[in-house]
Amino acid sequence: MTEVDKKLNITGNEKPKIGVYVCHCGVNIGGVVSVPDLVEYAKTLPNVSVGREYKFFCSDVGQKMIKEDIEAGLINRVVVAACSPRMHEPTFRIACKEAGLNQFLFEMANIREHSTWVHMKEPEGAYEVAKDHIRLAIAKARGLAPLAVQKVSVEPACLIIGAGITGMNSAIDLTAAGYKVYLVDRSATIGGHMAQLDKTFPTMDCSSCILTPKMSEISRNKDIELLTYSEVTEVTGYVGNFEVTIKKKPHYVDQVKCTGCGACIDPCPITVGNEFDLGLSTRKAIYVPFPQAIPSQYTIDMDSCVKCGICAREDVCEPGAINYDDEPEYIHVKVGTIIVATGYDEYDPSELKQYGYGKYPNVITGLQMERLLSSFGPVVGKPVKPSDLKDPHSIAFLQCVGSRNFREGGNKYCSRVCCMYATKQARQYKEKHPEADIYIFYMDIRAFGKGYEEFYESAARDYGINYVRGRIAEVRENPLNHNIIIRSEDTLLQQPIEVEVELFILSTGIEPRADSDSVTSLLRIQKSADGFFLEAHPKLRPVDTLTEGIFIAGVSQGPKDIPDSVAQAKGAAASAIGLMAKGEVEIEPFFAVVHSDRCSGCGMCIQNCAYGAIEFVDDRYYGSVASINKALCKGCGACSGNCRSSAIDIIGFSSEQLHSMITKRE
Amino acid sequence: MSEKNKWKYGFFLGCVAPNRYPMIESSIRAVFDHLGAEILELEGASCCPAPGVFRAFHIPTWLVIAARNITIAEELGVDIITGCNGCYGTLRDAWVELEHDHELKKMVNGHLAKVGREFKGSIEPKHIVQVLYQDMGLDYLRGFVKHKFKDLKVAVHYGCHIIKPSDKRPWDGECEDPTFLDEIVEITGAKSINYKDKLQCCGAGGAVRTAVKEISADFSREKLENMRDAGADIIIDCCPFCHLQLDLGQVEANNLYKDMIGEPYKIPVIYITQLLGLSFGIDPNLLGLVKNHDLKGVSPFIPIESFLEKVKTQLT
Amino acid sequence: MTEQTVEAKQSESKEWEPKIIAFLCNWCSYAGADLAGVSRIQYPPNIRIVRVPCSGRINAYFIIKSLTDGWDGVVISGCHPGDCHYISGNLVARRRFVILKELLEFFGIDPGRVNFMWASAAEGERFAVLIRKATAIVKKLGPNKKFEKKW
Amino acid sequence: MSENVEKYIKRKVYKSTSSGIAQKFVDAGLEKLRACINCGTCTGSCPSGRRTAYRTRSVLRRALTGDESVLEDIDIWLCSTCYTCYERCPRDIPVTDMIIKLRNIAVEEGHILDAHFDLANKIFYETGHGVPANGEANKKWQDLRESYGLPPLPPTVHMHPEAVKECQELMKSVGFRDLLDKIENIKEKEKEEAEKSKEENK
Repeated sequence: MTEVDKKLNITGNEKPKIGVYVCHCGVNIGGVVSVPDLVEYAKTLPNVSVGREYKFFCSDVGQKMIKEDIEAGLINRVVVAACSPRMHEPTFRIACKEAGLNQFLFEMANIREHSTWVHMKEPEGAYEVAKDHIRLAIAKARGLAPLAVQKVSVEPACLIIGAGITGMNSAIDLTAAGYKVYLVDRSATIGGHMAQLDKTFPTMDCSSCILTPKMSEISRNKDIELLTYSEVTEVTGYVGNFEVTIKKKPHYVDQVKCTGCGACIDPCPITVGNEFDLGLSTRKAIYVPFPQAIPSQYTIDMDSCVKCGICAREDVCEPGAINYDDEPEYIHVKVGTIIVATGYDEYDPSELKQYGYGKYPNVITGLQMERLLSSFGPVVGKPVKPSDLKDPHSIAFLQCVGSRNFREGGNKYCSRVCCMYATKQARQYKEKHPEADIYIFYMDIRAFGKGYEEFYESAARDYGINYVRGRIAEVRENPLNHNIIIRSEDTLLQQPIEVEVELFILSTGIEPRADSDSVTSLLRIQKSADGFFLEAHPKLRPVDTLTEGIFIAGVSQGPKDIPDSVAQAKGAAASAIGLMAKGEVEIEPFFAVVHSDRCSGCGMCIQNCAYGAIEFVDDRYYGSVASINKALCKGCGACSGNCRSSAIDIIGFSSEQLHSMITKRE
Repeated sequence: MSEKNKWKYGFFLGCVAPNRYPMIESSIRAVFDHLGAEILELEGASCCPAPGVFRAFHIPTWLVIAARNITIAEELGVDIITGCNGCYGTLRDAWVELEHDHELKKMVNGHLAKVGREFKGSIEPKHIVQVLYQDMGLDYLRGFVKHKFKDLKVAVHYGCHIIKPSDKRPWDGECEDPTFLDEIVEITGAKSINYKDKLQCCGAGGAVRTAVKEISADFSREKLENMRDAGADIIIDCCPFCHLQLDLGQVEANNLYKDMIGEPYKIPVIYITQLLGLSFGIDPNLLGLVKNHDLKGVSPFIPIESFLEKVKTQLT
Repeated sequence: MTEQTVEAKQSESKEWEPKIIAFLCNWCSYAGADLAGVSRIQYPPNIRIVRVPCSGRINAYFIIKSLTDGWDGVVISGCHPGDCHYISGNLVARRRFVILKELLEFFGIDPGRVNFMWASAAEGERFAVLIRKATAIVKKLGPNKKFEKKW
Repeated sequence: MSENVEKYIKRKVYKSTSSGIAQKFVDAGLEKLRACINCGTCTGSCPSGRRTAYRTRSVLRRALTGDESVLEDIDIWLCSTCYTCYERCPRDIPVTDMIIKLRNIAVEEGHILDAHFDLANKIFYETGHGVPANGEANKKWQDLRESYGLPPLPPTVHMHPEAVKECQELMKSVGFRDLLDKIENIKEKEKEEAEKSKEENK
């Protein structure tokens, strides 16, 4: 018997001696309610042996106070009344453990998030709430029992959903640490949105030049299983042991036989808009998204293909790669961790009718301008007006299109990249056309990143780009020449102004993927109010989700530029590596247990269990009764909630504990 | 069920139509009768009250008097129709606000109780254009078209309060590019032309006309300029106050901005039901298109004879 | 001074305030309540929060016990349908509480005392709104005296 | 003091506050205005601002910062309430409603044009119509109605004197009569003072 085990036995049998520690949390709690009074109140409750207050119990000094009481044998249960357990429960559990107390003999009373912060203006009410939350926590603590930590092994592999710059960076870091990576992307190539960009701010290095080497690195890396044109269809299991089903969509072109020679392109009779160029160019029904795509094999877009059979002819496709009867393939993989890096959609400005997008040819979006500027874009890097394909002599940008917009259909948040990309695009155009007039209509220029303010300053000073503070009210087309006539206020002059330009660019913002709901329900992760994926803590756990083992990175978590996306990609990779490195993870031992003597064998719990963790077993004394498979049980309690004979209980949230909490009067 | 029973409305007259442009009132009556809609009188109705002036003076008064007007139709159990954007704005805004705000409704009903009335919210205030377009529908209207106009270029003026505030209007939030009035106009064969700043305000509303007439006249001057540039034969509107501003406003602009406008304006201003009625083959006398008096200084201030002359041959 | 007399004294000076017990699932609603706190969204101090792993954990008996023990109202809040961390626990709970509500009505308890709702981890504002609503409903119903021990 | 001192030296430092009119906005439930980012969409959309000195954004900004002088400014009466700004405001501020509320506050303080006051006091209150057709002065409009086959007066308050009374009763009940009386007093006082200073100047 170890020292700890000895202690466990003692505390398990002894009458509870509870220590209550009420935290001031600076002024967060102490500034609203009287902490000393709360301590005095706690001391009046049965089984409370020690009551203390301190500025910050989460600090070393605070933890030490608790540890000393445990070590002195004054207490065998710990209640900390402070912030949310989602914040500091792990901290105090470790403190208990270090002092030799079983870490599950600890309970928290949330008197900050659930009291002093939400009842700031009603301190009396806040005090009553805090009192009750302490009383409830003490009631629960009386019923705490020492538990042994459960450990499960971890599959040393990671699933990364989305192969843009974020997913790619995570993948590279994970393989560098020796882990297997399944890199899934639903499009026919990796590279994501960054592949569409021409140059990147503020350094003006060319996007392709820094992206393409990464892409080939990915394709060469033997530890990365690249699954493009594929979608994750099912995820089951839990941290360390996720079972993933991936659907490989049919390419209708044998990916092994196809050499990427491109002989099929010219003969193909079907021409459709090219999504990669946002409709500014066309592609055939058989295509690769762009010349540097990886993998470079072709795909047939069956929505447009008429199966004319030309590409399948031997004289067209010599290797005989075309297969119109291609079927989707489903593969199953097991991974220990998952990183979600599904990126974003560009805001669609069609609904903002006052800006004429979709109505006037010379109104385009920022991403379209990026394609126009791209050296492998539809006009090989020489932007033109769509109306007559001539160089525009004047361009206006409008910032915050769809962003910082509180109206229906708008996004409240700042998209964080538009100020800089507009400035970058304006500079790029000015480099080639110094004589052009360029206006950027803005509300605030947000140049917060490293080198951004300098970049902006130079755009105004060295390039002579006109920054006009005001949001364009409306535009109309000059019927004679398709020019765009802008009405706005110059808010710094406090004057309405009218400007005629030849090209009008809407600096459209970033939106969550339209189908991000399918990801949240697939992975049981959550979205924040803005529609992006929710991190476990906005400051301290920015790449974690509430589901252990699943991480988020890049723009799928919120608008970001490339450096921030990459930083987060590396952060998510490091977190995943950290989780997998020990080969096993601890999981909370909160399982269902069956009291066989009470079980009537009705089978209701079996029906309600979403994990198939319950089955009937024959008991020597009680006949056919329910039995829990601990490996499958997640401790949700759906079984217990429905058990008519109260035969199933949940360790850690036992019925007895909940009853004692409900009991209103002490 | 006969068509007459199907459509029954309380006709809210407002001020400008009955008291300054009676031809608008008579044309609405004639066209609705022709279309099989029964019109009931809202006896004792007052000013809506006007949203730009009285609402701007004292919102509670505006709300209470508007609610009173609505209760008159509630007693008859019919939806209100009005041919005026201003009245529509007041009645519909008040209706929406009272429907959504219980406290406000309680306040208003507290006052109304003193005169034995109660706002229930049981009926809906509608614009006649809304009735034509939504209750009846274009297909139904097309069935009545007898004469199709040829080569008639129409500058459609919507006015503001029929489309805005869009969250209180029945057009699915559309306020930057509405088409319903153009669609109605075009069933008559007339061509609704596009012109610069088509949706711009006529300048009459919001107490501006009473405050500084020159500013109002400058609004209409700009609109008229754009209409004339686009080659409009006539102006079609759906609001008596806009109608006044675009009709009398031409005279005012011709005087005030003589130097700016060159040739004086003389574009006939026709109310939507006058145009529809003509196309339906209704007697122009019933539509208030024929002058039967020798009064001086009365509407219309811009003669409409050129319009009648132009379409005369198409009416046979 | 016993708690009862304290309450009686308060009721003399102030309006009566209900006490509501709220069972919040760990993954969505408890986190949503945390977010309300972090965002400093204010709601009336009438609820006492009990964290449970999932709304499916809540046995009907807990609710009845809460009411017999003198809580004026009960709130159970879980993840939105389809978003349950445990796949379907909230749906199991929903089925259970539809039946329970009918049973409570049969007992003569106003169903308004038991409020079942959804709030995700991102919906701090919604959580506060729903709590305000539930508090208003229970407040209107007055003190829960149905099960007051008379002996 | 030299002329140039008076002409060029402007020592007044403006003190921004969030009380006063701003508080009245908030009391009216219009606190959304506080979230204004001063983007100028309202001013840029304004058909009145294109021809006058009326600047929607500036007017509201003055109100928000407690600059009471905005109430006396004719500018707030130059909005034609076309609601274009209301529709386009990216912060979902009901701009036009704000202007109307601002006018309400101005009227309460007695800042109302004579023409507007007479319209409310003499015409609307007395007849129930904003544009009446009754009485001898309006004879030609009655004749015009008849010429189009309509009765000389419409079946509105014009035909129902009891309805005019009812409207007046409501206007009294809701406080409009008191408001009009208050303004009348203010206007009379102003007139007296103006005449007094005129005489003094003589």
